[in-house]
Amino acid sequence: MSLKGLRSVSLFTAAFAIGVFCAGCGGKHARAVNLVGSTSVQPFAEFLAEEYLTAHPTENVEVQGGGSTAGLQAVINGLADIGMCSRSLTEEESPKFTATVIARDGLAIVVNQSNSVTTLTTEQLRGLFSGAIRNWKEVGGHDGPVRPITREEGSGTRESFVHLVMAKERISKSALTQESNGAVKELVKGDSAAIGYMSLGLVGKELKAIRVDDVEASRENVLNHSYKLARPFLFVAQGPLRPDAQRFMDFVLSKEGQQALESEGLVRAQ
Amino acid sequence: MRLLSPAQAQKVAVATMWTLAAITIGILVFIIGYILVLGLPYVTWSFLTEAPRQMGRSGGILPMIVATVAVAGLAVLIAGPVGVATAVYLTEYTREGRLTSFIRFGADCLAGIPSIIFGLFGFVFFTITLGMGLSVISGALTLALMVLPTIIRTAEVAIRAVPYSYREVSYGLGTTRWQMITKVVLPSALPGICTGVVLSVGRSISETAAVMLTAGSAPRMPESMFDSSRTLALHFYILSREGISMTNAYATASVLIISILSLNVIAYWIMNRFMRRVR
Amino acid sequence: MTDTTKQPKIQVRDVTISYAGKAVLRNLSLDIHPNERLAIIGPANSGKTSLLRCLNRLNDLQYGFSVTGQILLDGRDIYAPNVDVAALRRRVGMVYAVPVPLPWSMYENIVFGLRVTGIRDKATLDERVETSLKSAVLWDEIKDRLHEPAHNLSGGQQQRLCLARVLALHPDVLILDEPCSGLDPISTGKIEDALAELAARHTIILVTNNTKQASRASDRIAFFLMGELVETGPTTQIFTKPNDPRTDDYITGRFG
Amino acid sequence: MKQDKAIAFALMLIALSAVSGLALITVFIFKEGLPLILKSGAGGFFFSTDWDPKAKQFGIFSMIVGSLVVTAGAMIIGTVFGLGLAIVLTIFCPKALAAILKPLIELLAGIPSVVYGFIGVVTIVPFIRDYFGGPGLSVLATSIVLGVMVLPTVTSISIDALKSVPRSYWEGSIALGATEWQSTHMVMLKAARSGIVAAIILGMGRAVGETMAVIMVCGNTLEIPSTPLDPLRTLTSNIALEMGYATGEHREALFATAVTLFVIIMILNIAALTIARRGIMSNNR
Repeated sequence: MSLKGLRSVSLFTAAFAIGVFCAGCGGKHARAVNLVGSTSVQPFAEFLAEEYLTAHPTENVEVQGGGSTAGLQAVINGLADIGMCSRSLTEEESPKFTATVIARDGLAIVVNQSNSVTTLTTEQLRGLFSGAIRNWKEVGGHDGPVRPITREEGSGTRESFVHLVMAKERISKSALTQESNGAVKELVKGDSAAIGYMSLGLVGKELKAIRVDDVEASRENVLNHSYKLARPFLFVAQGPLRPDAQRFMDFVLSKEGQQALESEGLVRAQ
Repeated sequence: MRLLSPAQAQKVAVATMWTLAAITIGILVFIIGYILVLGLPYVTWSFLTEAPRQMGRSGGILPMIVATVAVAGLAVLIAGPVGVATAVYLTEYTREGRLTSFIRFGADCLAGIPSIIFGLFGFVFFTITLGMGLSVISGALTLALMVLPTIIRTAEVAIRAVPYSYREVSYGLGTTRWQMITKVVLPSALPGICTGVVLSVGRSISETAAVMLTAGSAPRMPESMFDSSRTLALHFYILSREGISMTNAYATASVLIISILSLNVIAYWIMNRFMRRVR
Repeated sequence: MTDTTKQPKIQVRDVTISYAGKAVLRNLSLDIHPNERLAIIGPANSGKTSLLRCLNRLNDLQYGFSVTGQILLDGRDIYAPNVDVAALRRRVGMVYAVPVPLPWSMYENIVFGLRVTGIRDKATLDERVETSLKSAVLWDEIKDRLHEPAHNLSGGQQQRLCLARVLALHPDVLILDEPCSGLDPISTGKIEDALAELAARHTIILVTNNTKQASRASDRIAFFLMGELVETGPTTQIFTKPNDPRTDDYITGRFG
Repeated sequence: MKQDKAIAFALMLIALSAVSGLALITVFIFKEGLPLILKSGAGGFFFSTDWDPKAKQFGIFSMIVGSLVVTAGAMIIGTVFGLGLAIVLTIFCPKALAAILKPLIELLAGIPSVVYGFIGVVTIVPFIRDYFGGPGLSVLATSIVLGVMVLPTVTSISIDALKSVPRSYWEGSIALGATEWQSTHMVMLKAARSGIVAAIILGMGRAVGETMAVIMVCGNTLEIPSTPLDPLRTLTSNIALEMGYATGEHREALFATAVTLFVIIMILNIAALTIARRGIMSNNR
């Protein structure tokens, strides 16, 4: 008579097993156009996707972070249709992918509003971030310690900065490491000793962008290539895109898409 | 050696203890007040029922609410039956021995493991090895494992609180052990079990590190268990850290805090009723 | 016993009961006849309750319990491996020293055992509730509030509810473990009245510390002392001229 | 009977899921992390302060030190306040007030760690930067945030320990003419000692393992902090900070960091369980 009880136990066990099994094999269902990669590109891609989906409600686009390198990896593994990359591809990488520049982003060097320094050379920047220059006095500022703020290892912004500024030098071990543009901004805003780097579009009025090698960090100067600290934002794929992914890509490169990106502070691809 | 007389020491000590307690309560009130004062004015109906726009700078948090409910709900739905079954086994089917202490040891250790390790495990096991991807189900299974010890512990306490005489009576009336458990013991222990479940929901909702690595962060409405999603806690983290919108960050945190507050109140209320009934 | 018409309801043969290797009842043999009211008396720790809890195998739950010898119910060994213990417990209904109503309504308490056996029909359940409550002399007191929590009843009423709960299952044998130990004289009287009526249909085994109750509510008495059966005999004989002086000492209150 | 055995067996299998979960976690974390530890060797991994994934240098010594330092700081704060609160709630405070305060403390445990971290960033960090100097993100800030976070753990387990002391101890001590405070620290705290130690160790486990709050307030530098105002990086923040991007050996190194964390946690867990068990035994005696 406890057969009923037994049945409910076995039913439960079976249901659980089936659940786990389904969960195991359910990974590959018909899915959206998948973008994976740089957290710097991510917000812009999300914004583009949003614009795109409002205009084309039947389409489906999904954006994930993970970092530039992870994005490339995801493309290789077929987990992503498009990889988002916030740096130039390395010599090793570039033959494997087809990369499309969707926009360019200036890398602004930011300090606290109260900091009197207005211009720095690339060498001075390198010194400030490597720990060779420890006092603002040495670069014409106030007498006080320098606190460089960097991004986390693997971030596209960091990799671009290292590539464009640091050459072979290492970023100082005592540099504060923050995991987002917003966090860097918050720190520099409150700390007169701080120096950091971030996307030009995100600087805002609360921080001071430094002139680098006597060129102002502005959108025009990025567009005309006179401001050297700039990086491409890439959409990366392998082989031909799926039709729906291609449609999204076309939108991004269209006038509408480019204007949307400019409204968010980026510099158009051409 | 004696600076103060015992009576003076008593006064000083009591005053110190009360100060410490007051500061602690002050911190709690400050944290909750801070978030609610800055966030609550922005929690509007449309904020709760709209999708975010411009990465969350405007719009609402509906997809995050759905994702949070889905991940936390599914986690408890999985951990609940497993946890209760474990508690039933420990209390009704075995005598204290090597096996029970082994199982308890496992649960206690599991309870102490930090969420980041659960996250890493969920990431390699559910997301990659089992191929579930960054998804609601990966997140839910990871959280299920995380809250399992809480459910086992509370269910065990609740089941043990059911008087032994109930079991004798049930046996005396000709029930099998299983009938006795399902018809007498579990119904009587239900409020206690519910308390554990409610607290586990609260813990799942506030978890960030483990969810970030397993459920992903796509700020979209999850349409199936295999979609990536962004929970409220993670949304708050991203909004505030990326400096996208502080008002929306505070509003999101307010929603989180209020949910957790209500869950705690519910758990406390159920527990009180339970205690009164069991006496 | 060769005479099948007069086969005892329960035969206890050379039974020794021990907990954790310590014997609490030794080499007991005792026959219990159909429809008789047997009272088991004796001081504390004499093994009365242990025997009772063997009769419906409730002792199985006890860690370290063991029993040797045989207990036959209608000629069948209740400890045989293929015995359905749950069915046995329905046939041998037990009432405990402390009334334990389950935390439900009075009605639910009574139909619980029936529901478990798969009886769902409302009319049948209602009918069983009524007859069993009547047998337990409780029907008139609670018939209008059957769906109130059983905990609302007084102690005496709770105990009769527990009796009714057992009766609803139509047991052959009723075993009662000091059912009136916590009750006032009026409630006790009501339970004794109920038992007198029930003897027509059931075999009743009553463990009691109260010799007066034993004299009122039994046909035959078994006197246990320190894990041994001292003697059995018809109630009147035990109370007037017991064979063993120890029985006499106990009944007249010289010890225990 | 046969069905009962089948149910018992099924339940046993389910009951083993917690243990299997633990085993699975152990296996996967070690499988991913151990190879790199073996390759780098103890000297190159545990005792090197050189963490530079690009250059394939994976030394986590500064993070081990960082984790231990902030845990110690957190425990000082968490123990002082948590124990104080536990004493107030069990001994000095009227029952009605305790009935309100205890759930409030439990609420403190329910607040998401990201909220703690955030509040730390917007209040404690600027305060330290403005009044004590340094970047604000520091050992001190992290210890304070973690201290508040472990407080509910320390409090509620200490309350249980204090409550399990037989009432007669307290009454006996008062009857001998001791003041309430003397009875508290000479009798109650001594009798509840092992439970309180277990509470502190479990609190340590939480502090060592906390991630999201720490990542926001610790500064994540790669140097060993030399003053309380210096920033630092913990084992957990190292994992969470870089996991999103890591591939290959870098990822293995992060898992190896997790292995280190896991071992520390397990040692703390087992210590707490053993001490708590011993405490229960001595109280029962």
